[in-house]
Amino acid sequence: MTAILFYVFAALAVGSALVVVGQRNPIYSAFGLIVTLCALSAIFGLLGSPFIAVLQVVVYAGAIMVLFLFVLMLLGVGAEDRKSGRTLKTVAAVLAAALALEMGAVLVGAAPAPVASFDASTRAVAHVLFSAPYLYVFEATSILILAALVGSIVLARRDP
Amino acid sequence: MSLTPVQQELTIAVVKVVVFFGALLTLFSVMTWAERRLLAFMQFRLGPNRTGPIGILQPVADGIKLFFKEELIPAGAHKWIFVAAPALAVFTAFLSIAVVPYGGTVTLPRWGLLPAWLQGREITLQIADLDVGILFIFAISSLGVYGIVMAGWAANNKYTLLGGLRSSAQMFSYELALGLSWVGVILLAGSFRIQDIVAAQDGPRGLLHWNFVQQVVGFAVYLVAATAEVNRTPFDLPEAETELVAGFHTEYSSMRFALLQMAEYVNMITVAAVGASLFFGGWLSPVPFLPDSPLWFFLKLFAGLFFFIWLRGTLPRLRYDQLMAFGWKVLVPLATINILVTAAVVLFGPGLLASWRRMLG
Amino acid sequence: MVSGVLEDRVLMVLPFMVLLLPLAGFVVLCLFGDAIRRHGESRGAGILACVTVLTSFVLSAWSVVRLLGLVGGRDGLRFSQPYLGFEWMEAGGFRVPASLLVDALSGVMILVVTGVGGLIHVYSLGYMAHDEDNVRYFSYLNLFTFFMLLLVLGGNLPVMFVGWEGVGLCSYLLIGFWFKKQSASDAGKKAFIVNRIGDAGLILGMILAYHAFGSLDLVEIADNAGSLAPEALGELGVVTAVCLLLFVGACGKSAQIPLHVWLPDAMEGPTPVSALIHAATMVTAGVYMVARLAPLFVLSETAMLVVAAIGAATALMAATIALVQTDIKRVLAYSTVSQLGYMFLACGVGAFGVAVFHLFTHAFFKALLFLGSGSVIHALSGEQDMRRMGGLRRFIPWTFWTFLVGTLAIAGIFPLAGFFSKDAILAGALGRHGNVLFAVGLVTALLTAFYMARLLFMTFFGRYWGAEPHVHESPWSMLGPLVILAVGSAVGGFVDIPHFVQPVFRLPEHAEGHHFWLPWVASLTAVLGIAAAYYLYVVYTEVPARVAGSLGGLYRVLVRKYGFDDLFNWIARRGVVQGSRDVLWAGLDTAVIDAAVNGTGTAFRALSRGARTLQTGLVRGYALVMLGGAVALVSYLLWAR
Amino acid sequence: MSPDLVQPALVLSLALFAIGALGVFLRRNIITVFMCVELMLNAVNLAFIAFSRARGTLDGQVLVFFVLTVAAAEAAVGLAIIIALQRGRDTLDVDAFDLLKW
Repeated sequence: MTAILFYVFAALAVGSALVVVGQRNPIYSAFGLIVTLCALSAIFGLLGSPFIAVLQVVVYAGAIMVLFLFVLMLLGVGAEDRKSGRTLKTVAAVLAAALALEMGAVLVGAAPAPVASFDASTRAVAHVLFSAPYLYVFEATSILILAALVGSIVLARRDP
Repeated sequence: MSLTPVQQELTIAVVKVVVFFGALLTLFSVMTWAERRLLAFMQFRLGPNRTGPIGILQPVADGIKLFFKEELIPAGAHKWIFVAAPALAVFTAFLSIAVVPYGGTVTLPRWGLLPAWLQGREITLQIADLDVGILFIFAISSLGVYGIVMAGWAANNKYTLLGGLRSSAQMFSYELALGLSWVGVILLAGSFRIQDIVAAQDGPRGLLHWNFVQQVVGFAVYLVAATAEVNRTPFDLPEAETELVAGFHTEYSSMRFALLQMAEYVNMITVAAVGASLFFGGWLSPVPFLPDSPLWFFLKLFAGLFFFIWLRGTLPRLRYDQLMAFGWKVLVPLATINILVTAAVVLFGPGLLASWRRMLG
Repeated sequence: MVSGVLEDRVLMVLPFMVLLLPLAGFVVLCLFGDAIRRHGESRGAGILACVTVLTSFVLSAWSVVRLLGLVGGRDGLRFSQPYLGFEWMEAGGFRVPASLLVDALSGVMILVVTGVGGLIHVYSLGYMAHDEDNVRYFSYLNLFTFFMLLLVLGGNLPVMFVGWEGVGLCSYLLIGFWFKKQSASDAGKKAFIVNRIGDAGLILGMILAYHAFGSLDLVEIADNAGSLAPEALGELGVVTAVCLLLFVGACGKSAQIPLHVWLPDAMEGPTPVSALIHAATMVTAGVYMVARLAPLFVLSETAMLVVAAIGAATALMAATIALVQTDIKRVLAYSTVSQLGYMFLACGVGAFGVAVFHLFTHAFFKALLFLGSGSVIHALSGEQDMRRMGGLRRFIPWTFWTFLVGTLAIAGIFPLAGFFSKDAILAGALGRHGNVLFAVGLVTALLTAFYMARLLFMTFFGRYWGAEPHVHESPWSMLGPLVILAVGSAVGGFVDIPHFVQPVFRLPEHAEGHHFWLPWVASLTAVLGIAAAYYLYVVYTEVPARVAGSLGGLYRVLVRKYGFDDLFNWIARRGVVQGSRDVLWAGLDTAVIDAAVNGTGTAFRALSRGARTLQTGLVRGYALVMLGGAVALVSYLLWAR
Repeated sequence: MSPDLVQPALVLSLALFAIGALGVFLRRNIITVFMCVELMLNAVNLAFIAFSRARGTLDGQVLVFFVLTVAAAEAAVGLAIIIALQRGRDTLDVDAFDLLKW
């Protein structure tokens, strides 16, 4: 059951990722990406990480992609009118394929045999997140977000 | 008839889904009628009162009418998205209400009519009891904006696009306040599970333990943000008739229009149900001498829905810049301060209380 | 916790109330100051400030009573460590709990701070009544009281340090209270900067102390002090370093050589501020700290000697400068510096209890003298030059009589407070270090009596030289505190402070050598000083000018205050500014650094001319290179595996 | 849930990563390029989650949390920059931005 769901969502993710890359209209790309993200969220859930799964939807699908769509609509972006150069495309495709193969060589078999029991409940994740090494990083992210907030307001202001 | 445990679970789930969504659809259609009637009364009119006794069959008539209307897709529209948008809106709306509990756990009676495996079985009055329930609602409701944005964009029309833009900005902004307003409640309960949150509000003094007492700021923020989140007056700018014709659903007709409407009402029901669970103790009884029961939950739910209708009958619409300023400069800081205070109380409260107790003998 | 802690629930809470009342006052005045002023209720603001501090005094007294009621713990140590319930800082093994420490020493200190502070608040009601900004004034005063209480109540060095910095801040704010006056704001900055130097020492001392003792808790430091490894002691041991660094901090706050220069300038602030901060409380923080860490200081002979020597030198130097000052408040300021030196002298010879005793009595009579001088200044509508006073005895009798009590007290006339504490210090110094310290102390006592009497005679006797026609006695809100302080100055010496605080220092109460002749010699010295002043400033008033003329060189040195200000100015101008310009800028920056930078730049420009062709500006081209790089890197890693 | 999904998840992760990387070169619209970068980030997240599942430790989850945070900040700033670029250049073609300053 879980495996079937996994492959369904994996196919969905890959398909919509191809839509992201293949569509010339950025709005379609954005919708494709949203589907990918939701599918990935489901996969996270299937891999036993409910908290991250929900967070993925909230942050990525719920916030970041809304921002993307908002900007796309605000700027009234249409479809691309020029194609990318053939050489670039070819080289990029070859390199991407090479990278994928190499990563496959690294990753496949790299993962240790999975442990039997796995607890990634919110409480467990929170315990790791709010203790020694990560706590300071967590605090630092608040500064990062503040900086991003201020920065984006300053950058997007009409009168600099 | 013997079923494997998995099949049993599945059967129960299907029955729950069917019953619950049947009830929800009924509630939705009654809501459309109730809203029109109540608004009419507030404005010294009568409202729909011809179809059936006191007009109660009006939703049926509306449904039939919408069903038989022509489905129009504008020539310049992005067809697939235009079609998918209402479905997505309804889908997210239904999905999020699935984790709201409307009662605690009940034990089925040992009636002879029931299959043996059902007798004495404990059933949770909730479709899905998620560990991250409230986060799930948050996640799904944040997806809800896509239905509107897609609808607004796909119609390829200035007014719908503006409606979609407005709603994305509005929902995006108020979602923050909405989520933050929950945090206080979550801190108090120490869990994302809505069952736990409701249970945390139980106590010997009835409604005094409910969160709207301790979390009065959070509740106020929730009330405002939730109203904005479901695009209800006074925050119904995405569909402001005087400015945007009908906003994002200008180009929709027939059943797709009905679906968008349904999404809006179901969202409203969700928000009221979540409010009832988080701030008004869900199915808990307000007074100690009456038993807890799902009836209380529905009573609170109806009160919440009435409140939304009442708001619509009372308040004028906000201006767009006022809306954004209010969301970011009032609600978000207020909710943040609420979190800080709540967290401080949760963290230091017991210690301080203990030391005071110790000091006072 | 330590076994000496005795449970007293009331005592676990009272100190926080003592602390929080003035803070609450500050918060209210700070938040609603504008509103209060708009409604013309500034008098109410002052009364609020007074009430908070006086209530705080009552609670302090209650705390001390509870403290006395504690059944004696280990070694007769009685203390309580109220804990606010959370850690202020925690990093690894380093923890700083938000805790206080109430024992005999801090008990005495909070009584002085809230008692004298309360009186000065009341006095300020009258003194600042006509200032339009007095809400701000009272809010600062309340804030100061809070920080001072935090300083003396802090249960560990960091908490104490918060108070320490806080009082420094308030001192700065209050010296520069009339910030529209250039000299006032300059004086504020000077005080702040000089204090920073001392604070740097204090911080370093704290760090080193943590290194040495593994704790910053005051009680634990005292506990651990006895069990240190022998190599930590000795002339160049870590204890000496800790003590000397901490003493640098004390020097800054308590205006000891060479960091004393800010205190006389601090007289630009309102007179009650001078009385509260720069006479009775804040400047004694250094003495308090040294006394607080007495178990540490006694371990280092060197540090003790330095403390005693600096104290003695400061006492003598400041007293000589006070001889020639003509500004009434500056005389008192130098007198304060001198008396603080006295206290350090007492610390340095191991008589910590006596130092605290002198601190206690000094708080009374110096506050009295400052407030009296404030009353004089008030009477003359702002005149501070003693040469324009004289004969005021007839116009402002209440001020005169209380001032007289204060003068006699500081001069050390029996049975006023100063007699006892000063006598005890001299007794402590006697027989130590070849009696040099004793001699310095005695000479200083003589000079003290002389310049205080000079102040008294120039101000209240003889002919009136001033221009103000309407010399008026101050209102009762000012005279009341004067009278109370006068009573305190008169009888304060009978309180046996040394004995009371002795357990805190963990020293054996060594029997002071009772020299029957010492009180007589001390009294005689005081009388001699007063008599000389009477002779010079009442009987033969033309003599001082002649003396100044004949001792021209010495006189000029004194008037220039031994050139400390000039020295610091010279260091700033010559050392910092000129050195930076001539050596660092012209020599180092331009010739070495700039040259290197420019050379690098030139070299790279030549290089870049070649590399520029790669720079297409097309982002995706760069990304492609990155991707290629990633592929290459992973290939290499795979190959290397 | 099911531990035998770790290996397929890793494969999915690298597939998505490669697709995202490819998209960066195929697409000209700067926002789409940005979205492709987000896709790559998500592929990495998936790898984190898969490894977290495999090793039974939660550090991977926490890292994903941080990636999400950084992505949010990055999106906010990046989109603000894009808006500013659009104002200045009136186009969103990546190749139009080939100067460091104008």
